[in-house]
Amino acid sequence: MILVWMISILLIGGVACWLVAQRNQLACKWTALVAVIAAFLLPIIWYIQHTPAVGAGNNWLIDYQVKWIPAYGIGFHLAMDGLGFIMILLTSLLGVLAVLCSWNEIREKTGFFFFNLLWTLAGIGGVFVAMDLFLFYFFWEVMLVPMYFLIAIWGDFNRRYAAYKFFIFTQTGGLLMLLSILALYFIHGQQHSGNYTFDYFALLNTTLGNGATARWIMLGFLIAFVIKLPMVPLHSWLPDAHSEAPTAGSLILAGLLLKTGAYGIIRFVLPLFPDASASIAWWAMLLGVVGIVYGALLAYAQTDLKRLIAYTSVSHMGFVLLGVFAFRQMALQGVVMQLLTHGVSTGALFVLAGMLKERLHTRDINQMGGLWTAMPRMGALAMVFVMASLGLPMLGNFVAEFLILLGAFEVSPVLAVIASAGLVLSALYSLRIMQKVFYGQIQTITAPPADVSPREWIIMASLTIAIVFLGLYPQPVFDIVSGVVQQVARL
Amino acid sequence: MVITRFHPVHALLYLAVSFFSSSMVFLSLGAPFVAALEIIVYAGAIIVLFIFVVMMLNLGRETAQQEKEWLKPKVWVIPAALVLLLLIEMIILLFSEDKQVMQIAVVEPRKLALSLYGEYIIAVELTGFLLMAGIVGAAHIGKHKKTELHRFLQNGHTDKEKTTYTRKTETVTTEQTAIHE
Amino acid sequence: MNQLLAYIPAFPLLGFILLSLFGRKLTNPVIAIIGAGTVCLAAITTIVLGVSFLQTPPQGGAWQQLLWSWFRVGTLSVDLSLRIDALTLIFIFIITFVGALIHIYSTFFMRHDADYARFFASMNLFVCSMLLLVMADNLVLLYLGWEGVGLCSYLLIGFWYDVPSNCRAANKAFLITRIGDTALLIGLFLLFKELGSLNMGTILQQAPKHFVSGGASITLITILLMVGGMGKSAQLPLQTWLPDAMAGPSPVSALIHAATMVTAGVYLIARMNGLFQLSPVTMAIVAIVGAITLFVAGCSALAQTDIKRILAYSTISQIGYMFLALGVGAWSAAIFHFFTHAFFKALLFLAAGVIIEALHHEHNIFMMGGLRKRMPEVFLTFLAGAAALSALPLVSAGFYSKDAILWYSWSAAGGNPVLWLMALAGAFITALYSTRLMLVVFWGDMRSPVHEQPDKGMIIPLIVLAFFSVTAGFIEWPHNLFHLTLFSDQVQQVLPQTVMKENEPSEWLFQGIAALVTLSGVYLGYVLYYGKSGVRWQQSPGLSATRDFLFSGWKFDQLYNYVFVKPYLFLTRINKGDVIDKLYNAIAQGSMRLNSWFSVSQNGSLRMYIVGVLAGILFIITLQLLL
Amino acid sequence: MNSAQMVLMVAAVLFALGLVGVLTRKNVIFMLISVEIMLNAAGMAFVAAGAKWQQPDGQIMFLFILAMAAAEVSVGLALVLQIYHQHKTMDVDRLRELRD
Repeated sequence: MILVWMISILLIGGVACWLVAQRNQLACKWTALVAVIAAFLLPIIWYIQHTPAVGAGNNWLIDYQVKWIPAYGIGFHLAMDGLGFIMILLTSLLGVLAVLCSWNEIREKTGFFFFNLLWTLAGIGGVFVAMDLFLFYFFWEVMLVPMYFLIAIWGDFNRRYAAYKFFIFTQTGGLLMLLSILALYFIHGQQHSGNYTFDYFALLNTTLGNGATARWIMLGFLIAFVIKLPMVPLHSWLPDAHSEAPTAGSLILAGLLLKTGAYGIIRFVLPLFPDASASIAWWAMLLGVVGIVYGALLAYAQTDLKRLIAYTSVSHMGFVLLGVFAFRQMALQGVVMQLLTHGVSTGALFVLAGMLKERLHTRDINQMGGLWTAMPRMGALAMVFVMASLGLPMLGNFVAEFLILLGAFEVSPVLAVIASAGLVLSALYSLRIMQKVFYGQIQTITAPPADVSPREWIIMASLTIAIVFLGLYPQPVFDIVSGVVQQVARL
Repeated sequence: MVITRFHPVHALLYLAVSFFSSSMVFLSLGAPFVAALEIIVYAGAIIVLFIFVVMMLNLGRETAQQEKEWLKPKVWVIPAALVLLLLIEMIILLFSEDKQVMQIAVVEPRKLALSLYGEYIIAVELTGFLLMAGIVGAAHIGKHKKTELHRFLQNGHTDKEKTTYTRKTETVTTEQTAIHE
Repeated sequence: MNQLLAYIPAFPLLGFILLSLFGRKLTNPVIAIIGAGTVCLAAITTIVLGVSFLQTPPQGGAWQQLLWSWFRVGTLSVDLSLRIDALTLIFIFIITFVGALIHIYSTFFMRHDADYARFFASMNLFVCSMLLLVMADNLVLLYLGWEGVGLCSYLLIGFWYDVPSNCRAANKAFLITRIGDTALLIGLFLLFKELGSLNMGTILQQAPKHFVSGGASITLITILLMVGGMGKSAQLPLQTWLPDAMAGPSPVSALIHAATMVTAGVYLIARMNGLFQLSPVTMAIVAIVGAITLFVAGCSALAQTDIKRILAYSTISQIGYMFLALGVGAWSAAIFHFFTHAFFKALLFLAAGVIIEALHHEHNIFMMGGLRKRMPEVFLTFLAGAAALSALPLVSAGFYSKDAILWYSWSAAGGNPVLWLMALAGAFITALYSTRLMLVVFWGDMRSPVHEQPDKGMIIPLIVLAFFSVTAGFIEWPHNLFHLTLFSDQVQQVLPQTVMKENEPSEWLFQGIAALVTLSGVYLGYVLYYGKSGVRWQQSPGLSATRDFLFSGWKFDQLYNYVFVKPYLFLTRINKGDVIDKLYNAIAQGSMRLNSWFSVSQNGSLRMYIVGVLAGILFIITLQLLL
Repeated sequence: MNSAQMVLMVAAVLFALGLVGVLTRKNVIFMLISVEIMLNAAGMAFVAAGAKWQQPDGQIMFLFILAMAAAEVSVGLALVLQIYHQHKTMDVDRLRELRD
């Protein structure tokens, strides 16, 4: 029930924001903040109440099911396990931060903005807990459309192009997934004598083997998810969408939307098609490694700060792909960790980029420089996240990447070694951020920009604490997801 | 003859002739009700409607002159050839069918009405809607559009429009009654 | 005693946290107390621990303390747990003790700097990471410290970030060491794959059973670990970052780039001795790398004019000696050289820092001169350091450690006359450039005025370090002179004893030769530089070209620039717009083009439409007729 | 050759003539008139077919076509009026707003 509450709080909150904004802009912001904080507190309170069960890594902590359209076997089935819980937690945390960081940035159509923001969040939350494929697809679309508006309305100069690209890419994937869902639905129905259903747990029993059918259906799911992830030949929507989106949009895109792809692979592709996905595992890992290196190369070349960070996402998500298809417990734990830490660290970098843009009105790193003098606090914060992004131990990303590489190394040493070389490249682009933005002579002619404000402090401090905590004491996360990971790794 | 006239009124007269003759064809096919309707609606209402418009727009001699200029062989040869081709093909198609002798039977208006309000009731109602939409649409289009006008076209307004509007509705209503008889 | 372990890194960490959070609000004295005080506390703790370690050696030769479990996934279990044995103790003693002295020194050295707090925060973080590095009981934690010191090194080299060259140096240092780090990381993966554990104790225990001595996998592992060490310790071919790293403040050079961080590679190899011993090939490579590095870097030091770059190259060269010692299996000699080197090189850097500050940031030694009279304390301490560096017989600490290495490089089981000759040549060069440095800086005419005399607070650490530079060698004497082996007794609890060749030649002979070579180096330097300033280099074109070649560090930078940097930049530049993105854009543009073709037909001409429809009908009917 | 076929042929000819009219004339009114002819032709074809099968459906269809034609003419002529008032021309080629 708590899941329904959480999602509906966000949905209702979104509508409320829109309505309230007609009267009062400030009240609208507060409404949004209250809604996301409520949505954040709900899972935390629930966690405090059920700590032992969660910590033990039990499967399926919450299972909520009502009939929706029984004629077609569609149910309103929400369920949460350790993985889902972690992702929900990340969603709600970043949700709060997204509202906070768009507090001053959005000046027009505030109500509609927060409506879209909250609906996207609700969609993402739904994606992480929907256990009915039809419902999953529904939430998948719910998160896309508002995101499209976020980019297309509040984006930067080139926003139309970016929004179209984002939408076309993800929608293509979504439609392929819909086709696959339907194919699976009919195959399952035929196998089980007319018992047509979209329910995830029922579909798990579908026997597909490793035939051509299974492979095609699997590819339909996989393509949808790797576009979201994104995997390298399909990544090109990401830099545009990220760099054009408003700060909150980038935060959600990097922190959450990309995670839905990885989540989908772990939740659907691997359990539903174990044999078929094992047969393409090597290729997927290869593409992951290509992504790591290619993303890093491109990131180094960029001069647009947000674009640079966007390409680092491509690189980091390559690790996810590598880890998922290694089929090792260690690597999968690393993947979950990577989802969390990448969400936090890259999200933080985007927030920083947003703050810089708010102050300097540019994203071009060649026009920045020497900002440490003016903003030492922001410089220090940036240093933390830049270091996180290049995988410095003590910060969360290291644990994740270490485990992924360690797991992948057992499967394919060559790929793991190339991926490790990506770490050197990651140092290259990460240091470039510091060097170009914060080091050197200060370049602004006008008055130096102001340092971090209290509101920004709250955002950055919570992210910093999160990343340090994940870096030094990641064990709770591993415990929580251990059940899921063991199941998947056993396949 | 209809399509080659330069003067609109001439064309309309020829059109009326054409309608009358097709009405006769209907009669010979055993469809007296339809033949009657043909005369009443087509030759009556629709042509009257055209004539109203022609009169309202004051289309006369200069229009005919204009038409003469427009209707050059090089304009009509290619379409005519194409259409001729189509005609030939249609006729070939017609004659390629089986040639059974047809019984001409008179279909009474009664039978017509029965099936019209029996199995085709929904279609009749839909037609009603269509006519309704036609009326509303014509009324709306014929209205004064001072505010909605495109900014380039605003010069084209004259006082005439008011009158046009009223007459327009009138004509449509007459036509409606004609149909529903 | 176990419980004290965590305090050693915790004190500097506390300092770091306090300074980084509240640093901007605190006044300079408070910052100095926090910054230096925490390290001093750590040093005191270390000494307390050390004394009790010597008095009551723990069971199994090590103390361990488990802080918390870092992560346990599947078969991998990594704990945050600390471990102290004799080897670690030596390292943490140097780190905290020398570190504390350098911190005290820097409270005065940096007093005019606006970013006082940031400096001490970084320094404290460095000390903490370095302590974690040497106290780690598993390789992942070691890697944490390893990267942590890299980060701090980066932060401190780029401390004066408004000068672009400093930032470039910082980036270079981080990147080149990162290459080594990645090799190390891959080595860890391989180790885990083979042994299923990353705990050092387990690894060392199981390695002999699991690996065949000289086998391919162990060789690969050790080579990877060695490359990791080479990156951090600035050995050929990853040495180019260290001279540039001198862009940081002098205390940083003293602490990070002379005494502690750069010897992390030595620590790693010494710590993993069990693995390295299983692979004679790697051992030979380590020795050869060390020998070549010490020679190459020594030659480069000869040609430098920047006082800190001379010291930097000399550091590379001295670490080369340590590698050589490790490679030939003279474990304790390597650690002993690290021990003495930490004192005298820190001393030299600090003294250089004093001189540079006194002369208005003048780095060129040929713009100095005649400082003997103006700064007598600095002169005396520098003399002690330089003597130790050039290993003057009997009176300097450097002699004892370097002599041991020279001796082992011939006579240890892995030794070789060629290695010995290289080392000897290195000793000669070392003596030569030390003399050159002393003579040019302290004798001759005064070319720059002394702008201010150093503080007492800066002189005291110098004196303490000078004292140790002279006396630190006395705890371990060559076997033939005086049997006192306090140092190796302790070290050999952890490290294996050096295996000697049979029928070794007389040690006396080697000591004699070494002493002679050193003295002749000093003499040559005296002849070349006393009373004159090294203008003579420019007179002969051949010599001048050689000098330029050496000055640029054997053109390694240029080489790398052409082989790696330029192609990389080229690659990234041409692909800036992302080829794949172009592909998609091409698809998009293709459909736009198609659209525009079709939209020609969408021209609003009604008749065209009808003709289109007509043509379609005709087409279909014709088709039906024909088929 | 029977009468139904004859009628169908007449219908085809009428249709073709209407089409030629639509294609060749530039004046909107003439085009509308031509459309009427085409509609009439179509209706005639329906009636012929209905007569052939001796069913009333053909005539019913004609009725519907009739109604449709009436609606079309009324709307079409209203549009013609508007166009004439706004553009002062009846030339379809000059009314192209979608041009390129």
